[in-house]
Amino acid sequence: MQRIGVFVCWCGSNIAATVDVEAVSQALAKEPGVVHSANYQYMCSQAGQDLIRAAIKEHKLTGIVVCSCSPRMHEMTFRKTAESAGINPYMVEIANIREQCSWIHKDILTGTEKAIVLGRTAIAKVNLNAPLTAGESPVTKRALVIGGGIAGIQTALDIADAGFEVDIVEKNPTIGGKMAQLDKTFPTLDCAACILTPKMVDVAQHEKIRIFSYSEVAAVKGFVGNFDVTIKKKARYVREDVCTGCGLCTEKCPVKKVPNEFNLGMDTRRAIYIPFAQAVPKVATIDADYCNMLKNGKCGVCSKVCTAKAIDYEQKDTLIEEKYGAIVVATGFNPISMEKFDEYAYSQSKDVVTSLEFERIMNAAGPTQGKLVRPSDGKHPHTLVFVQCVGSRCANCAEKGKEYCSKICCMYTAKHAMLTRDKYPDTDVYVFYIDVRTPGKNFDEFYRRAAEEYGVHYVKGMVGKVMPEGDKLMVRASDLIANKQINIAADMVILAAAIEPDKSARSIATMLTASMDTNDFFTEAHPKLRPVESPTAGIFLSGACQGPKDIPETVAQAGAAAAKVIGLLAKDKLKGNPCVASSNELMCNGCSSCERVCPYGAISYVDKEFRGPNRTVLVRRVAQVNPAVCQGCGACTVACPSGAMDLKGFATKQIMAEVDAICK
Amino acid sequence: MQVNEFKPKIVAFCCNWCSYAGADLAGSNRLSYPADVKIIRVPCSCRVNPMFILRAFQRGADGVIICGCHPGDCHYTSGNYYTRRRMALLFSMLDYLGIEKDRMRLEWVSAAEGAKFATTMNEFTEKIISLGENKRLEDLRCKK
Amino acid sequence: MEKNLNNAREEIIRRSGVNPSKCMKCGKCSGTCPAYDEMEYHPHQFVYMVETGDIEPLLKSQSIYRCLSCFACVDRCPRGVEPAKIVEAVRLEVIRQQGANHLKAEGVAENLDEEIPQQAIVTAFRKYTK
Amino acid sequence: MQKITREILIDKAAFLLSTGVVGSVFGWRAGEFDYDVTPALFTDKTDLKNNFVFGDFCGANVSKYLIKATKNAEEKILVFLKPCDTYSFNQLLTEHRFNREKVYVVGIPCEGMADVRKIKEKAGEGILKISSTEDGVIVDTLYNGTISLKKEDILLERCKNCKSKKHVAYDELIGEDGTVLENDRFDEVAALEAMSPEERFNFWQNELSRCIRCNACRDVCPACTCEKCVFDNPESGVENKAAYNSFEEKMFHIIRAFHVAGRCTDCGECSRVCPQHIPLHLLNRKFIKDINQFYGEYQAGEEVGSRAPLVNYTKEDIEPNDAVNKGDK
Amino acid sequence: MKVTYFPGCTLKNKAKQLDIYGHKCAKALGVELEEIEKWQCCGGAFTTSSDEIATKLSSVRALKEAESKNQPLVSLCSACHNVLKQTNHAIQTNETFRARVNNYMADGEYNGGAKVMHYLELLRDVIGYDAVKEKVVNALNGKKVACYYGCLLLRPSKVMQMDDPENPQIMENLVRALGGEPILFPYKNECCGAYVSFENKDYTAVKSGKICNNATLNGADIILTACPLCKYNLEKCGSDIPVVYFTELLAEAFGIKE
Repeated sequence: MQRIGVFVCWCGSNIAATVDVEAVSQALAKEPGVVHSANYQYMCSQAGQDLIRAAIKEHKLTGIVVCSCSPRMHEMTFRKTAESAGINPYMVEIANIREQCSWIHKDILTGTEKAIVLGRTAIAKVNLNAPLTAGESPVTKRALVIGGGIAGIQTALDIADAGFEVDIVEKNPTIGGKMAQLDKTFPTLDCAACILTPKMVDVAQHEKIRIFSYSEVAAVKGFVGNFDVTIKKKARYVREDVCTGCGLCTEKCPVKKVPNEFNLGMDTRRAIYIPFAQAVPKVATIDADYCNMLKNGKCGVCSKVCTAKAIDYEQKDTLIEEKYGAIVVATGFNPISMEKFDEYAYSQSKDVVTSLEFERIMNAAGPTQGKLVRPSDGKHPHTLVFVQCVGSRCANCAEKGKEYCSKICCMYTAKHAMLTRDKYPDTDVYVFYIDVRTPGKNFDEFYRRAAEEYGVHYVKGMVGKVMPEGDKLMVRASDLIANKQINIAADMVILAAAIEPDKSARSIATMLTASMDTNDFFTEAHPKLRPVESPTAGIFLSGACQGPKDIPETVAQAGAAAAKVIGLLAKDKLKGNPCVASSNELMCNGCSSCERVCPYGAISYVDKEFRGPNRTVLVRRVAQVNPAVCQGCGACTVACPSGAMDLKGFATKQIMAEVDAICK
Repeated sequence: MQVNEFKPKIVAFCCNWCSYAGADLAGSNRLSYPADVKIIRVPCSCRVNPMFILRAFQRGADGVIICGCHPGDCHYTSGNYYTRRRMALLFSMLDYLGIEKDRMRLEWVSAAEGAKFATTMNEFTEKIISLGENKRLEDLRCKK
Repeated sequence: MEKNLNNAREEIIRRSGVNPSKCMKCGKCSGTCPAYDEMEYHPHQFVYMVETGDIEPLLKSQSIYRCLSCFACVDRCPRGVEPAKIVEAVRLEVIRQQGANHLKAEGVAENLDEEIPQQAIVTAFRKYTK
Repeated sequence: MQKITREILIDKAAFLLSTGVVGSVFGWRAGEFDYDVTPALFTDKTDLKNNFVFGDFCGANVSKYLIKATKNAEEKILVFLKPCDTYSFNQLLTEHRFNREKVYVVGIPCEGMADVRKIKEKAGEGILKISSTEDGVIVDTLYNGTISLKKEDILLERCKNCKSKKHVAYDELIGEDGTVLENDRFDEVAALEAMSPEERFNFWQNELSRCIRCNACRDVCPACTCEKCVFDNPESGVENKAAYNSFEEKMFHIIRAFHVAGRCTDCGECSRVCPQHIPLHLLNRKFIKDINQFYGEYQAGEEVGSRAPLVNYTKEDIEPNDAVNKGDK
Repeated sequence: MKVTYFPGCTLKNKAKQLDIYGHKCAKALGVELEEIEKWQCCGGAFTTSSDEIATKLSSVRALKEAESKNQPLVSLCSACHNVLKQTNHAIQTNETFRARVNNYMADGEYNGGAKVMHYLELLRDVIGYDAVKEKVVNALNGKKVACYYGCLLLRPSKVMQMDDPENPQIMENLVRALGGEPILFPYKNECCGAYVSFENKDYTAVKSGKICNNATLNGADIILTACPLCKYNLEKCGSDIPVVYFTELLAEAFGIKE
């Protein structure tokens, strides 16, 4: 029989105003197993906790029920309190009489009655609680970073600098990500390449960092501290260890008309290519979709010109198995497709471009060597119209676009408008906006400078339609301040396309069993207090895969994720969650139902010997749960017909007792 | 207030990650719902064994509601999908046995849907009150 | 037009099925409207004025007969507000009043020419009369 | 009715025993009366010759017995399986309940088994002898003389709606294999579904209140093979030995049906053995019907290793609230 | 195959060519347009207001007839198609509307079982443009065509679901199948001025003028349309670019135009 202590918290007046705490503690004192019942103003305070500790000692308590706020708030606190007084932390149950009672009921009679039932239910459960001890598992002191953009780069550097090995898996032939494609960065206007490429070199040269470029994560098994990851290294048909990156092959390759993805298809590259001059690793890659040698065996020019003998047409995809203790997701973002927004005539005119395309046009290493010209005819544009919020802030019912604000567009549009006016004072630049959102250090000042010093026309209103007519783009829009509809004959229209998580994120989330929101952004463990961790232990989030972010925020989050990873890898052993499933081998039929519903692969089977009647020995197939892998969802407990599978901390009998207590 | 006003007994199983948090949010926002609803916290809606539901009915519950994360959002990735199948079959079976089908319900309530939690509980309680006492399933001998 | 205008607001919202508070004031409806210049009040104003209950000017304005029901605003609204339905609901509020038909039967003949399709006539009647 | 005779089976068994292919035979043992047949293990040839029977009363599904029989068997066990038995056989293999290597399966055709209750209803008590004819049986009785009965009037309920004459598992077949049959086994369920909730409640109240909790249904069920049933296990929280109130028997039968949902092959043994004549198969069939409708056709035991619907899902599954309201407007 | 056909008033009157060639081309493609016996005017416009019932009943009757024959309900006129499709959608999605409509339906309820299809959709989705291509005898030889959709075929796009409402290709692909060359035509979904021409012809002339102008500027020889009112407005705006029904062009390519 348990000796239970009940502690009713007033939570100041939060509880006490609508629940008669004295009546509750008196009523609960009569429940079976209860030997002590008290109430106090703030149970979670030091004094409150001392009260509990003293009662444990004085009444030799074996179980604790705290009637207070949600267990999501202070369950941990009270468990620690109990532990410090010498009883098992899992002998504590919380009756949530604040969120579920005092805060939602106005009438003290109702509140008190319900609080008693909730307390009784917790007591019924504690009566059946058993001490639980968390298992321990070792930590592999290495980290994997998925994605080699600025987020991944920063996270990897920070982890590696702390002395842990890091591998970066990047699906493209080079690291660098979106930032490598940018021209200048707001609000300081320093060149993106100038600040990014030194970091890329740091990564390449860091003795603790390995880069798996042109590679993907193929499978993930295991759990926090002990992940087994399969990395697929795609065949690039060039031996990375031999290629010097001289680039001769990329000049001699006869296949010239391959759309250059680095410049968003605005110019072409060869079938063998190095994405850009500062690529890391600076190694050529053959595009199998275009290479004549790989397609029909006729060519071989690159192999002939390569003095390092790095070309290998026979190369195959290879699978690499690695072990990690932590995984950081840094899969980044992409602009959304403009397909559904053809009121802006993106598919009808080359002179309607997205902001990222504009970024390449403005970039000295871009398709126009940084000269602002129209993609259609190479002429210098005089009138430019920027449209904000294309596909951002769209209601669900509008059936296209994203509901969220993409966050970065206001600032990069201000940057584009400012740079255009700065370099080409003969231009007229219009920015159509719904709101200009500039909550960042020096952001609003930057935007105001664009308007005030550079003469960018900011118009409050949206563009309704863009119609190519002759060599002009007729832009029809509203000016809400003037209450006018305005028509502009523009030379170029630049669309601030909403951003969305990279398409690879969904499958990676599935492999990692990390949760995502409806927009495919990774969900954080807590939106405020644990923003760089996934709810799945051992998975961390860095950069725009968690939500739209600009570069400073991304770098900050990347560092934060690294700090969390370092904190994990610094430990030698991890304490697990003791509320895991366990199988009663005497009752297990070995039917495999539980194994089939387990999302973590935590259940395996062994043939075990049992003593039969008359000294015989029977061998039976029985389930065994790996407590380090089990996350304690309980799916197996219901799949099990014999009831052999039960969940510690949420045992069938405990829940039944709770049901009975409520229905009493 | 009528003396013999019907106070239903309603058991709500809430998954720890979404619906229980949704209930907390309803509380934080002071969104009231009837005191007849009592919540049992389970790690995941897939922990809810049909036996629990039947047990509740047997011991005099007038309604049982199970709340979990929205499909696709399960903290354990797939738990609620199993719940959905189990409950579809169980509810259909209870209906087949002639038990009022509105006495049991499954709702997906996310941690952000405090308002939905409160509305769901208000609606469900109203429904149960309109159905009246659970005579078909209640075991009288378990009463005091 | 002696009508309880507060009631008119509710009536317009109910009839149109539009929730004007979904509007985020981006002005795309008015940026897209082909009849903009003919209208005294523009699509976004219709939404805003109904939202704030400023109905009377709308009821008195010729703008309600200028909307072409082309639905461009409905299609392009990023918030799914459907301004054209608001305009129609306001127009119905007017033409459903006794003797308030915008088209009078006696005026019809002078608008007809040889080629005008029946479609134009029936649609105009549907739009302008009770 | 049955075209296969006990002699054919005894010859086959004797041959397999003498060639050492098998060490024992699982079949049916004759009882006091013709209709009183029990599944049994034969190790001795003489015993086999004298007491092995096969006929119209061998309805018992012998798959389940293999769990126990194979446990300490050194040699293979010969088992004669009717088509419906092979589904249970496969389902048990899916659940790793015994070792396939320890069993030698001879598939035997089945013409449908007789229900002695129906014979008794028609012929009365005092049955002396029941002999099989081409299309029925002839019953010699003490009080009513000799009565001839037609096959369709005396078939077991489950055989009237036989779902398959095809063997889904065997090492050897006697005779030609049959096919999966068109049947209307869900008609009764549909008829119940069409009733009002009150009518359904009254129907089941009437049926289930007769339950005496003898556990025959559970003990015979080839899906109920738990080492320890939850209803016998004090740890489960639902343990009880007898129906002691108006809900208990409902709870027992719902949970039993739920535990076998997706695993039940619809062999019909539960209803066959129920001493109170409760149509328990209607509970299992309801689950099967719902599963087919909600998640696509699924026949438990058709294939070894198939994933049962309750340990499976799709992202687009029907919502439970819709599932119960599907019949409503 | 047979489909149920709703002609509408204009096609029996001022837009006979649209109707006649529609029939002939369908026949050439092996489809019979089975005209609803007692069809009534669709009303010309779908009133979006939820409390308008009576004006939508004629459409509901047509829909019910098509449903009872288990055939798609096809029309040629954009306005009729728009009204029928929107009415059907309202029946399918709005329970109150459905209930109120059915109060008026003397011979049985209608619950939205019919499939409403524009003739163009019939060509694209049922017959297929490859089959259309096979019937071409007078290929259009690169004739430059501005495909004009107007509003009614496309919007509200959530309901109409014919094509991308901003850059539809259903007519363009038809023109391609007939050997013509569709031009880039950003005004293809601009409003021609619609029924306002009934009381204010100057206003519609401005709207239509811009459309014709854009077509001419982009090098079109003709403007193609499916709507009698659009045709009327475009022809009255003062531009001299020919405006033809798509069925006429189809008949021309099939060599069955008189």
